[in-house]
Amino acid sequence: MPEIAVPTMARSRRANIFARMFRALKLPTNDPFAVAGLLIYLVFIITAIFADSIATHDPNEILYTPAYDLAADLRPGQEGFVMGTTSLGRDVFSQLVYGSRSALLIGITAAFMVALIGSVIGLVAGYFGRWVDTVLMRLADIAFGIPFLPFVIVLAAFLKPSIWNVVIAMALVLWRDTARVIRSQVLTLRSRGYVEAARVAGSSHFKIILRHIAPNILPLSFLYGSIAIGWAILTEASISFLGFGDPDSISWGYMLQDAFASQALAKQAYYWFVPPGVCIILVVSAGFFITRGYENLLFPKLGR
Amino acid sequence: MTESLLSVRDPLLSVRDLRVSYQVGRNFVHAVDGASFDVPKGSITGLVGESGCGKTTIARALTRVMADNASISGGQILFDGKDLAKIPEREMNALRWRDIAFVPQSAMNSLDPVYTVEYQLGEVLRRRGGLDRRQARARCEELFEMVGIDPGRLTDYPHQFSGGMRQRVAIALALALNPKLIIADEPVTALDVIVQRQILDQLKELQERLGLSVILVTHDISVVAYICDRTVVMYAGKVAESGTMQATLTAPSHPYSMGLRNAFPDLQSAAAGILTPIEGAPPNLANPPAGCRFKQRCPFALDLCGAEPPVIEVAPGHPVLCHRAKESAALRIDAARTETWMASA
Amino acid sequence: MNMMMGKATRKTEVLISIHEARLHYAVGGAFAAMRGKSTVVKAVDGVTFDIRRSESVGLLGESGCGKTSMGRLLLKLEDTTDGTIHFDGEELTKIQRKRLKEFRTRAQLIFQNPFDAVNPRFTIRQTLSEPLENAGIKRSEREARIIAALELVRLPEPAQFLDRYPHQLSGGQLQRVVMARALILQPEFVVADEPVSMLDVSVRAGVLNVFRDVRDRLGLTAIYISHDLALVRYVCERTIVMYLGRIMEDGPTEDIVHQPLHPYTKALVAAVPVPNPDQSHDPLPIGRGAPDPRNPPSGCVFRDRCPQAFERCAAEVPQPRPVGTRSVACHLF
Amino acid sequence: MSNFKAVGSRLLQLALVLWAVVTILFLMFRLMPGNPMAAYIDPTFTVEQQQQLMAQFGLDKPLWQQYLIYLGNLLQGELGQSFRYREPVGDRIWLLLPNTLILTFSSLIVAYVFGILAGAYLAWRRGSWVEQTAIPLVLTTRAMPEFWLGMVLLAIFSFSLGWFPAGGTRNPGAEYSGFLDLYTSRDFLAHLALPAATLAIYSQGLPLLLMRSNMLDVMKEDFVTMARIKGLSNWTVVVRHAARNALLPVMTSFAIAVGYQLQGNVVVESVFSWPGLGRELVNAVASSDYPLAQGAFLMIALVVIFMNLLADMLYAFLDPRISHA
Repeated sequence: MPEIAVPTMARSRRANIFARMFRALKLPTNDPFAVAGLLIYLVFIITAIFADSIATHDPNEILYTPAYDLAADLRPGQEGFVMGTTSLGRDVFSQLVYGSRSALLIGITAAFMVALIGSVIGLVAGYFGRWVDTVLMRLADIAFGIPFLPFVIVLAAFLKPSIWNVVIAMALVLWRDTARVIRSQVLTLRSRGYVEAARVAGSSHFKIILRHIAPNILPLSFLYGSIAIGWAILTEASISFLGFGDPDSISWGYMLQDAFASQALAKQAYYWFVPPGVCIILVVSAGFFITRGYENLLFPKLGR
Repeated sequence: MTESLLSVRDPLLSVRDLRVSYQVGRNFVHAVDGASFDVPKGSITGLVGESGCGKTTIARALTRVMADNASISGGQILFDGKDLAKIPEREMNALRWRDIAFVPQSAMNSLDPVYTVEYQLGEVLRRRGGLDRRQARARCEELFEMVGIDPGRLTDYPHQFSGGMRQRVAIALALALNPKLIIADEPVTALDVIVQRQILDQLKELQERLGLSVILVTHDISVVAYICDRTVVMYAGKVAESGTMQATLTAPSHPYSMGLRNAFPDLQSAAAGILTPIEGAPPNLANPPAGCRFKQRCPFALDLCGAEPPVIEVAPGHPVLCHRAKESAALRIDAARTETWMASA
Repeated sequence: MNMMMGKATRKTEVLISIHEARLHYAVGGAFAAMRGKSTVVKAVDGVTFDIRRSESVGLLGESGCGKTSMGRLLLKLEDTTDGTIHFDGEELTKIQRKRLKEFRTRAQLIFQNPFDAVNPRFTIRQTLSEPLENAGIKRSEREARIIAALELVRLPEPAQFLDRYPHQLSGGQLQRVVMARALILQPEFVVADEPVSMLDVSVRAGVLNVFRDVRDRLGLTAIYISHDLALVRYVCERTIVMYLGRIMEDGPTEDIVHQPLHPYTKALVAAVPVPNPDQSHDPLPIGRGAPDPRNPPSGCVFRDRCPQAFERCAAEVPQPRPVGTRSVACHLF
Repeated sequence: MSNFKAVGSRLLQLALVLWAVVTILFLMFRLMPGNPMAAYIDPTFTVEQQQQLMAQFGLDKPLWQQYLIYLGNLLQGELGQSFRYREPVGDRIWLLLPNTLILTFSSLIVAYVFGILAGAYLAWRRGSWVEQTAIPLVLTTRAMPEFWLGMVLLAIFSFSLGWFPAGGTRNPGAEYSGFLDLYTSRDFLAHLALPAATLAIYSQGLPLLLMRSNMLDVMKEDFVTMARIKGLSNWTVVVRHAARNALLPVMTSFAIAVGYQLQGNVVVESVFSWPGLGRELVNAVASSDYPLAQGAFLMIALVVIFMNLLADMLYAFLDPRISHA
């Protein structure tokens, strides 16, 4: 080996770890559904970032028609309101646009927390086994014994209303599913010869986890993360719908609660309560579609 | 076994130029690429070769139950006056198990875990053999006694049997409808040596008593030596040579078979000699080399081996796929020396 | 290359001493226990023997006999439930963290399945670098060490393999890489766990020959675990026959092959398939039935399959007794 | 001896989970902002009532003593007085539980029957256009907020078409002589239809996807291949061998699904004004009726925990590899 090549090798090795981590994520770009999912995310992310310029009105502002009447219960297109107005004279379209902000904010932070906590617990439990495993899995059993939505409701009622309640509740309870799956995956990985070989080669636990186990776990964490995004958005919507949401932030769940409480169903105001639902479905199913792309990679049987 | 039975004048099964390919992406891998051999009645034919040589593919092709991406792309399988490669699926299905039964490598995975063994035997006896419940029950007991298991265990589930017992169950299952041909795919590979020997003894005893015709797929030459009457040696999707077991093992005529003989440790020899490997690895079947497929590993390869090798009969009923088959007696002497094989590496 | 210099061969010195070693572990869940099945498997159950420096010992037995568990104990991949294992005078369960690192450079394992034993995401270079990194070998020296190790296992033109991934290698080549990894830190002691059982017959001999060669050149102390007496005979001068966690017979391999003493060894030797069609076969001197590691019989664990068993065999566990060159655990001796 | 130990350890585990959930509940309700007594005593209660409750729940004692008293009361089934209904929480819960269970089981049974059949069918027709369209559709139903689906069904079938009533369990003024009379009446079933349909549409995805992927797995098993080599009919192979094996984990998932459904009920019951545990929980929390909220939560948690245990046992019972070990 020539002398000069040594530093190059060192650098490439460091870059390699990141490259390998990234490659381990393997964005499933050859699955049409997964691509569709990623595109949906992209559209909503752009909408959330540029909400100020996309929205036509302030979502909280009570609007009036040019004739100075309250702009209440207007149908789409009437008086220039693209998607109509609410019973209190607020612009549905603008609410929808701003709603994407809280949805993504909650979805992504909650998913990150759930995937992170769940993966770490699963990793530690599965790798170290023995009493560590027993303790952590009993904790998971307990988390499985807590009914999630009632838990969020009670928490939301006692804490100050905030969109973060959902995130906290998810971090406290929903790590259980991820942890169990990651743990069983780690158990199979740990029995693989190359992990044992690393032990015989004198590698530390930390090194074994980082090099041989984590890269194999990453796609699975990501998969559970994308499912958790959906869960978070659905949970937030439910909580807001039940009236335990943050009244100061516009969310799709809040819109639905507003519509339901204002007799939108009886008024047949589909323009009001259908769009937020469709937005939720789009974002949540986008997560599922990406997930499916991963399943094709992880468990090829599901593929076509 | 009398000599007349071993001559392949009136074979039970004749495979002619059989081709089986797997579709992998847009490419085709020809796992079996023009295989021909005969299976005589009332004897055991060993189909022997290394992993990936196509022996299991052939075994499955004979039942025409193959992987989704596999298909018979040419050749004939002549059995009982029919060409199994061509007959319609319905006709083939009528033949399955009644005429051709199968003993799998792992009986554990091949028995349905949620049904008792009696149910699974009965299923075949009733649905395929047309027996009623009472007849099926009696036949189940008879079959269990035949393979040496206490009929009291019929109501057990597969996982309650030990590995060797499960393999006996698999043999009983294969015997259920008195088939003309039994294909056994590595039936003892997963077993420990003692149990392996017991199962082989059982198989041999049943074969002789019932006059069964068996194709035994294996990678283990010692299994062939112990139980088979004829041998078909496969290499890289082709039949390297076939003939009586005695001839192919004691006087191999294909360089590959000669090499295998040096690679096997023999416990019965007075001293542990030197084992000689065949260097290299079999070719990639997605893109096989032209001419002889063994030429890269063969110490006797000549320029002419780049051309498709001919099938030469070194003795009646002993075809060999090699350009130099006629020199086999001389090559055998060279092949016995370790240095011959070192040089080719 | 300093690697080629064998350690001083002091054949009489004991390197590893195993005394009454046991490895028991719990299996099955609540439901197995509810049905009265034992939940403890005695993988290794009171095993005593010594391994001298530069000795090659074959651990022979059927699946479930505890041979692999024994290997894991010797490498401290598992701790004994009871009993002691001394490696070069040091008790393995008491070995300290820092010393463990040193132990890992001295004792190595060659795996059964080469495709499982190397990380599929790693190149051959990365795979072979790992032990070097752990041993604190400078980066600049690693490449040379890797090449040397690959040459040692007779992988032709080793440089071309460095940046390949495992799936690009054949089984035989990969098994050589696995051997190179085990040998790269110049260990004194190697456990080979069925290293050729996953390989095709035509390439087995190559791997076995490399193993024999390297062992002799480096003066390695070796344990060769196998179910195949013919292979053990090819590699080892001494053989230990195990059955259900216990040692049945222990002695020079040739003696065991030509004149087995223990009834189990007799059956084993008789059952070994022979690639020679002219060989005559005697009926197996053994009863039907299979070992059940969860419910071994009382007394001698082999007695339920033994054609020569008598009352004493049920009552009393036979202790190993010296018989000529060997030690045999059987009431007949 | 060991049998006893094994069953004991499983029960111990159950007890641990129960205890932990109960304790979390205690802490949540005691650590809420404001007067700790607010958990059990409404200021509008009479002085005597207040004192009686103070004594019963030891509200004047230190927290750890309150905790012990709380545990003791729970063991006796004593959950306190509802502020709104002025009646024992336990009575209220027993009244509502049947409504919730009927809704849960009726919707889940429909969902599972449909999901299992459709899942098996889709596995069989793998790669066909039917499968290609159905899978994304199913995923979409899993992505719907249940309450929103309920709203849409209400708007269409109740407000627009007028086919079904908008909420509750019976028409105003209707009287029924007993349990069975009510639950088998046309009136009740009409009220049940929309909420049950909502939950069923949402829930069918789980058994469907699970059944399908299990089937695809099982179809690759050697014993299915062997069944084909035996010349058994396609129907026998697919139904008797593949589907029978694939069904095992799906059946187990039913018990777990009951637990999940109970949580989902919370919103759907609210949409349809269905007088069940979930809606009661929401109302109780909203109106600060803490004893009732705590009781409803506890009841839901009990069912969830019990169903998780049942899932374990069901699997062991259905799979001969475990039941005949």
